[in-house]
Amino acid sequence: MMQYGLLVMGAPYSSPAPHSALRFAHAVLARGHQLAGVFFYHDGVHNASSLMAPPQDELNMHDAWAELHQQHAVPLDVCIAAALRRGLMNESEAQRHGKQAYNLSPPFELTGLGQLLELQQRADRLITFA
Amino acid sequence: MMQYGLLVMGAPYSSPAPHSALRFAHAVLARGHQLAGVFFYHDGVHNASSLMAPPQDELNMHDAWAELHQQHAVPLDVCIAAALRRGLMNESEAQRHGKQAYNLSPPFELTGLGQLLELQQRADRLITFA
Amino acid sequence: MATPNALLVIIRHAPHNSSWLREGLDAALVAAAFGQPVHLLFMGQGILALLKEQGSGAAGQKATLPTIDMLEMYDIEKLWVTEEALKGMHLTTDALVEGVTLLAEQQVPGLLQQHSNILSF
Amino acid sequence: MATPNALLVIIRHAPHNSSWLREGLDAALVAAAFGQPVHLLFMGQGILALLKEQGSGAAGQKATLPTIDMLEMYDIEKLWVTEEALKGMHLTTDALVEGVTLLAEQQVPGLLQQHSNILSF
Amino acid sequence: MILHILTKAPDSSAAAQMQQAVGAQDSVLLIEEAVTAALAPAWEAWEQCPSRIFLLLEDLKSRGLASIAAEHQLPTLEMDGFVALTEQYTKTVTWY
Amino acid sequence: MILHILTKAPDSSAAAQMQQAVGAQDSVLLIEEAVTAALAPAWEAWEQCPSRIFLLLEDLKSRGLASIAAEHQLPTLEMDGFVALTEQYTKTVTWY
Repeated sequence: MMQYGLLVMGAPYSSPAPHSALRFAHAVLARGHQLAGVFFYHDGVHNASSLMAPPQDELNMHDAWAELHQQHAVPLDVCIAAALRRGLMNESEAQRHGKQAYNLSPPFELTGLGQLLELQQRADRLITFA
Repeated sequence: MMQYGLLVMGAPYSSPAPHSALRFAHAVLARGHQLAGVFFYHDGVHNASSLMAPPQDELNMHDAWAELHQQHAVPLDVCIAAALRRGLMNESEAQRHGKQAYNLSPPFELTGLGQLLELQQRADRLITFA
Repeated sequence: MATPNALLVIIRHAPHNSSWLREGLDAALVAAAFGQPVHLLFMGQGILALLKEQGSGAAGQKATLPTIDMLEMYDIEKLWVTEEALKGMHLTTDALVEGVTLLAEQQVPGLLQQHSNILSF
Repeated sequence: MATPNALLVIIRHAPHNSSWLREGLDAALVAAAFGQPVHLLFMGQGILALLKEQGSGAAGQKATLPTIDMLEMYDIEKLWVTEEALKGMHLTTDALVEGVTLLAEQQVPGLLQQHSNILSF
Repeated sequence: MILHILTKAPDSSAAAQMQQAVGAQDSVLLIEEAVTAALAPAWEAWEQCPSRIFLLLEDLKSRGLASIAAEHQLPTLEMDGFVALTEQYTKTVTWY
Repeated sequence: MILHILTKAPDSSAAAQMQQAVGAQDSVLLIEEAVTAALAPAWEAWEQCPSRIFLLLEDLKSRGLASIAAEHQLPTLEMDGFVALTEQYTKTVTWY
């Protein structure tokens, strides 16, 4: 049994990386490993958007990640600097920036890049999807 | 004097296309032409996000487009299908999808792809930035 | 071959890698629905959109083949591919959907000239 | 050259085209700030990040040169570029910022082996 | 020993950079757009890393390339095999 | 007559596709990443379209390539010249 960390740097619907990462995540768990965390960076932060509304016959990637968290308690960390630039913020960041709305909420958590490096240190394997 | 239309298909901070398009738009106006409209498609829909919060020493692309609209009444049309997939919606779409928040508001307008083809027909020039 | 108001949509991206292909085909379908004559030119990886054996993606990614099949219903009858590109991919028309028209690479500039509107995806 | 816990950050994207370069350098700086030994390998278009004449973008795009200059302050002293890549771009080290170390292309696999952690941007 | 994961086509700059970085003991996994390498028998990497290049089967299937890969007897893996491969290699580098 | 706008590097598939599509009367404008063509004197397009390839000066400057372009006497345009070029060509195609 090993600890895996995933780094996701592509946006859903624009890159196949989130799809690959999600399928990989389920295969990791199916082989009896643990998922120490998923870190969303670069355009990968868009995976965390609670406002995405794809057509009903397409996978809602936000919901698919949230389900992974619910079933396996996998931390879903989003780089705060990459997120704010791209229009992703949680309630407290919205207040800080004087915005009326927010589009990121638990189980996704805004965090610093240090969390990625910590994940790389802690996990036996870090796999990048980009 | 000619009518120009712009098609923008890159996201700010991930692609240089919006920067090029904005500079081109100002140069078009400076040469005495008219801007019949800007159409945001593919990842270009992220230009319309009212929640983007880049560092203070970087250009806020949403605000830069809004300013272009204020000063020159340039229509800013966003493809609704491309936007909804990517987590961009206005107040009425938020209601329709049962979401608590929205991140797209005037001067950006959600519209169909027909608007792009209409712009291409109406304008003397359609320039793509992607 | 030349039609005054015709739109040429250039498809350069493969299925499943991004939404470029889907969004390019959508633009073609909407133009055709508006009654504009629409032709498609497939270049590079875009040719993969025409492979008849393609399926849907593993995790809820929609297949594009049904959209390709819809083109004919919308009277989009010209699907151009260059012989050289096909050869470069070691493919023959047998591997592709019905209705693809081959042209020589040197005819591509002329094809672009003949369309008054072009969109590239 | 080998350090047990060292991080190699591979930079493959040029300034101003995307945030890949900026976000890659940020990762390097944060790792260094956490006390991890960090080395950088510049490949392909990433080499353009080292051009000393680069400026800021025209419309409020931030320059990356100040970030490159910060690397030394964070004790990121190894900035590797292959001789072959530089030659392929018809550039010499005169065009680059100070402190770049050249290596032969055939040494690249060994460089990757020597680092226990790798991130590629 | 490193597992290199390529996600872009064999004629991309990502592929060229990966080819520079692959060591004698390393393996290569082709996923996403990279599985179009099945259409490129002349790709130098086939020579460079004989018998150590794998293709992700589900990405071949979704692109309609599975039978071409089978014809060329290219080694394919399911997602489970992808995980198994990462178990064997302590480091992976993704080229995109 | 078409103005081709290239935004990607000369070794990209976008550039290769553009080279197929450029007609004898067409012109080419290099913007964004495409201005790195200043570092590629062997690029076939220089032969293919002599005297009809322009580079956007502000993109050269921001990338530190303006003096190299000047050395090679490559024709550059300001953003205003870019607009002027689009005035002359009824159609533009962007390759990205």
